[in-house]
Amino acid sequence: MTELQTLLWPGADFAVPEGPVALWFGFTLLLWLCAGLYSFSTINQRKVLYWSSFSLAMVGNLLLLLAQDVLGFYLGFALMSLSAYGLVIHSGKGAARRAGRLYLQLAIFGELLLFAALLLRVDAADGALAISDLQAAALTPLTLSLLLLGFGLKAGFFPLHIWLPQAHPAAPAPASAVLSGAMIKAGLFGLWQFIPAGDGLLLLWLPWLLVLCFSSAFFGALLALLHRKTKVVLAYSSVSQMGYLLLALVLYWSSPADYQAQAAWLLVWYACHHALLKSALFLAAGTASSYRLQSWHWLALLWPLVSLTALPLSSGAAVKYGLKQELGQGIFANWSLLPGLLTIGALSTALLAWHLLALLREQHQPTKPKLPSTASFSWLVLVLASLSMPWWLTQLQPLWWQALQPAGILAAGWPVLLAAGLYWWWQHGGRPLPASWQDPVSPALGWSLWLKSCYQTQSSRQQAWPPPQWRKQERRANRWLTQQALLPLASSTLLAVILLLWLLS
Amino acid sequence: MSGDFWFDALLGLLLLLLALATILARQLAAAVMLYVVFGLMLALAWARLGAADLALAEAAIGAGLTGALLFSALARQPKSLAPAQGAGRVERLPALLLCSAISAVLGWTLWQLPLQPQHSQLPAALEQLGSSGTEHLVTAVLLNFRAWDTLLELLVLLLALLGTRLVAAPEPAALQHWPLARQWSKRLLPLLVLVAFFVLWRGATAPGGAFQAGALLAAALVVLRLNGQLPALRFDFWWVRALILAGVLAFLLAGLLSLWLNWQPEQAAQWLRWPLPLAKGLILLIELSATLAIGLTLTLLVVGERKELGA
Amino acid sequence: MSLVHWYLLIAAGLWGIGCYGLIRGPELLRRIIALNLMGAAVFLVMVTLAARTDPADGVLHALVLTGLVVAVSATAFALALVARTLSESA
Amino acid sequence: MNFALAAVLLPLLAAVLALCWRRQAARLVWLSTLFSLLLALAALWQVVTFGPASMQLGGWQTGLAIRWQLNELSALLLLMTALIHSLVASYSLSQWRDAGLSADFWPLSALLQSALSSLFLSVDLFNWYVTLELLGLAAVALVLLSGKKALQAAMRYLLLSLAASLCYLLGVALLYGHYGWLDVPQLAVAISEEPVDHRLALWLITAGLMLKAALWPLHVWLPAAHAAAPAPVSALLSALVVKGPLFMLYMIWSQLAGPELAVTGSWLFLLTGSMALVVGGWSALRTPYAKVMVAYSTVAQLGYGLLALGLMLHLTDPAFTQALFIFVLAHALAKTSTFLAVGEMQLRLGGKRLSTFRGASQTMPLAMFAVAVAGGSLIGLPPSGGFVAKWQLLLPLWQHSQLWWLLPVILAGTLLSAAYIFRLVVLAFNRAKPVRPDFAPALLPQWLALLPALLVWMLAFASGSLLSWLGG
Repeated sequence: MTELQTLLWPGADFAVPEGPVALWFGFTLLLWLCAGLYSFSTINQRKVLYWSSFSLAMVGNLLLLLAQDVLGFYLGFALMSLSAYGLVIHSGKGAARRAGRLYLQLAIFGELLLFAALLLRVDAADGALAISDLQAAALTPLTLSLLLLGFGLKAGFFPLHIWLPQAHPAAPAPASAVLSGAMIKAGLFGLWQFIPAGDGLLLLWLPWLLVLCFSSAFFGALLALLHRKTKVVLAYSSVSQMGYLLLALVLYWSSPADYQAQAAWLLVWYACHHALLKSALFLAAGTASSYRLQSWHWLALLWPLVSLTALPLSSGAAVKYGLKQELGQGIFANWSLLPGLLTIGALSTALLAWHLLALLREQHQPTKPKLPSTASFSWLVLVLASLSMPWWLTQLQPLWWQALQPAGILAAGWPVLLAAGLYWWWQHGGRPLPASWQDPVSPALGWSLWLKSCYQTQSSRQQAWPPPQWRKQERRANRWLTQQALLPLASSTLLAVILLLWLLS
Repeated sequence: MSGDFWFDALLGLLLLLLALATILARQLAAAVMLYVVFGLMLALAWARLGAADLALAEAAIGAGLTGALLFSALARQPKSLAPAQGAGRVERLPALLLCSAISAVLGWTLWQLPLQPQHSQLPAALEQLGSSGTEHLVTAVLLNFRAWDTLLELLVLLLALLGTRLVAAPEPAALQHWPLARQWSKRLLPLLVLVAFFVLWRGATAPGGAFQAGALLAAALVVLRLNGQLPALRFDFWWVRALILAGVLAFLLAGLLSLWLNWQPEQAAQWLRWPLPLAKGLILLIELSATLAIGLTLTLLVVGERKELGA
Repeated sequence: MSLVHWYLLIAAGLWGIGCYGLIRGPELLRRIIALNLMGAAVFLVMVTLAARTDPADGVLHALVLTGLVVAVSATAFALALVARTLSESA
Repeated sequence: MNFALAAVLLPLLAAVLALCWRRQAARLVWLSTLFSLLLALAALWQVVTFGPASMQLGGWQTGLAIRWQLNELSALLLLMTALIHSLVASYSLSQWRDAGLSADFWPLSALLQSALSSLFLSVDLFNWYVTLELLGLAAVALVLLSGKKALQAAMRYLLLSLAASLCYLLGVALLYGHYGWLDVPQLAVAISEEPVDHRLALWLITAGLMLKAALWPLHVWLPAAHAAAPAPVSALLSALVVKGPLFMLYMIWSQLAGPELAVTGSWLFLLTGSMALVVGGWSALRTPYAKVMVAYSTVAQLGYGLLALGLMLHLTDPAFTQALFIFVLAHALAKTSTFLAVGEMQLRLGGKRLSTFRGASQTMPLAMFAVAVAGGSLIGLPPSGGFVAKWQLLLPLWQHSQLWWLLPVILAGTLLSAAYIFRLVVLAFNRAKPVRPDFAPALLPQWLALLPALLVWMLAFASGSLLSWLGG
């Protein structure tokens, strides 16, 4: 690819992806296309803003997946992050602007951290710019934490998720679909590509990351139960699922060398599975809030939920099974607590799914307009892709088949049934939650406002500096310099410069 | 000590003295007058240094035209001006020290210059003079060897006119038309125009050329206009514009013509390369149009009508 | 001391005087005259340098001629500008 | 070379025609800028494919004739000139009636383009003097287009620029007196063969050019002149006119200075560049007027050019040449965008103070976006053109490490530029009491103002080609 380097920036290199990355690229592209199709008939206002942001973000997202060098990756990542701002604020309402502000603040902050991290990585690799060359360089604590923070702010796992439950509900449904399906995955992709597996420092940090995975998984699911807006619930579900994805990544990092390829595949399968079902769910939620749900829509809505709860026959069952299997083989094999935690996680996910279903039923109004057929079509494509995942991904079939054994059915089935019972009891039998617990306001909005007040002062602080009498002198000096003494001063400076230089040289 | 030596010594000292007096004179009018005298003396010095062309040009352009411009600016100055005109007072002593230091450094550096130049473009220019289309070296340099400079210089002149029009300076105070002056200008002017074209024609072989001729022509036109013997000249008249642009246009057309004549498909084009048989004609054409353009432009610069512009 | 050296020194003196006029002013018109004096000094240097050979260097003479026209154009522009500035401030 | 020649002559012809045929002046000049953009592109293509070329005007031998050199650098600068001119011409055409721009703008700007293109091609000391004068007079006349309020600024600009030209001419006369050459490469050969004391000549030329390029401490005329001019003119002045003398400084110092003088020169450029960064940035931060702020930002940004020039002389590393000219390109594009957008906003919002821009993100989002995007390049945010230039400056500096004190200076300059850009952006995002536009903002001029800002961010994508062209 030497021509690219001379034509574009130094080190520029793009390649058609292969192996797991190709699948990643494939589902990302599918997501963007379906979201585009859905927006085509449903976005009616501020089209220029929407489509310019949409296409730029899409280009950025695809670019970062194709890039083989650091700069190309960073360009794509920055383009995607910053243009997504336009998607978040698209509606122009107060909530959207607040969410957009928070998103932009964190995105820029994340970009800065990421840029610093990438510079450090390139420096550690002696100036090599290809991503593959960075794998050999050892990590330092600073680089690792910068990478985790920079990419984590995009990936949105706990506790870096704070923008996510704000931005997703604010954006239009197809935009939320790509935000949750494709863009937050890009953060994970970055972590995967830029943190070399088997690094000594990383292995030391892995247990802590494991804690992060599970806290994210539980935190997301539990917080979701407190909210009553479907898109917020879905956003928290993404936080929770990002915990599992991070777990898959941690397992990839910790897996022995001969098992690494399989672990990488599992990570991508999980990402693909979640991307498809989550975007389908976001389209469903968006449809439910502004259109009439027809009867087949309910079927199309149910399948992603089934997949989310990892019931047998779904891709979710296969990847969850793979995760469990892998957990039993890596360095965490003798951590006896982990399978139990996974089961509790499944229970909480099932609770979330029931909660979501109840909310959707509650919100459904048969009087709204009919969904345009192109939008229905794109939604259907996503659902079908999710449904048929085990069929077109032949490598996934063994796992899928193992999950379909009686033991698997039992293991996957009882949390869902128990969750149904628990949810019914919580809603109808038990005591309702105190009102102050419902729909809690995120403290992040307050922090964002505070940050804004730091750089956008309207108070007396700005006027009080510099002190008034100093200001007067400054003005007098300016006036003297620019009005009266300019010509003599400038011409004598001209001569003085010549003279001085002659004397000094 | 020969007479020549004393003459040069005195002339040099006079130049310095006149310059100093120009700067220090209390009255601006005196300063302008002194500057005109300085210009004439400078022309004399240049004639002493073997630059007859330049002496002519300096007398016509440097002293004559600049003087006319300065006087007309003086006439336009409002009377009710505070002496300092809002300009900042400068500490005299540091400025004096700075300038004398600069002068000394410059003098010292000039003193170091070799009396026999290491290298000069003169031999090359003399060698090529035969194929330049003119016999006079200065004209050859101006209109052939470095014709691009001259074209750009005509553009500078044009720009000065455009800028002056934009400024819309106030009218000079109304002038009295003396009957005597009118008679004199009537008698003298045909002669002046004749001299101008003679200078132009002579430029092909001896000192003289478009700029000197243009300046003389401008002098004639200015005098006529000031005596009210010429109708107002306005940039808005199409023929005035055409004449002013004539120099540049003739240059460009000659250039394009020679581009076309010299065109060879596989070679890079040659800009401003006059084909040898046409060189003399082209140079004369350019000189003639340039003379008219320069004459008219300079006239407009001194006595151009400014009413049309508004503030 | 030769003719060339003498006139070169005169030119150096003229340059200094012109610079002083430019700095001191105080009137704008005088600053323009001072600029012209500086120009005269430069041209004098060039003419004197041209006189070092026999015959005099015609190339330099042509350059001076170009310079003269440029100088007079700029002076005309500056004078118009100054006249307008003064009439505005008066 | 043919394309380059046509790119110089076309605007010249357009200027003359526009003066004759004044009713069609705008369209004529606009078309000529578009065509000259194509011609400049073709010239660049020619250089990249067939290698550099040179032309003796009139076909005379070197020394007697004026020489034009077309290499990657001059072709790029030619392209930059044509590009900025076509952008500004399109902008002026699109809002000509509203802005009340005089018809005199068109021939003047065409002359400016022709003079600048000729300057970038030429390597002749005296021809440079004439083009410099042409440039200066055209610039002053263009400033005067805004009428009365520009008089003082234009007058000071003219007088100082004349003084600078005379310094330059005296330097050239001295050099000719020493060596008898006006052709720069030949003069370089002569100097290297027989070095004599040509310090004063070089300093005279340098000081004159520094004043013309508004490099600290000779920048004092710039803020008033650039702020007083109409917006399209300010864009041309800040983006292009100051770059001409900068290019000459580069040519003269890289070729004519001996090794010892180069070290002294490098110290001059390093010190003045540092001061320009800090002082210019500070003044930009303190001024209450929007256009003055942008003008001071030019003073500050030129500091980077000086630093690159100084480092190139000090460390003789070709990376700094690349940095210098990528900076020149990036600054030209970013400043065009800033001035056009700020001018457009001033026109519609009706005020020249910064406080006029309160809430502009609501009332004129496109123009404000242009300012912010171009500001990003001025700050040097990745992946803009400004970033590439700064990166190219910092990377070798980091490796050489003996001039470590420049790092905090550059950091301070970056922080200051971030501060003044954010000062404007923050005001624009203040939606509490937005200033309402006096009349409905037109979209086309705002898009045209945004275009160069987007281009400067594209520059990073083409940095590979730029580096290879400028490195050769």
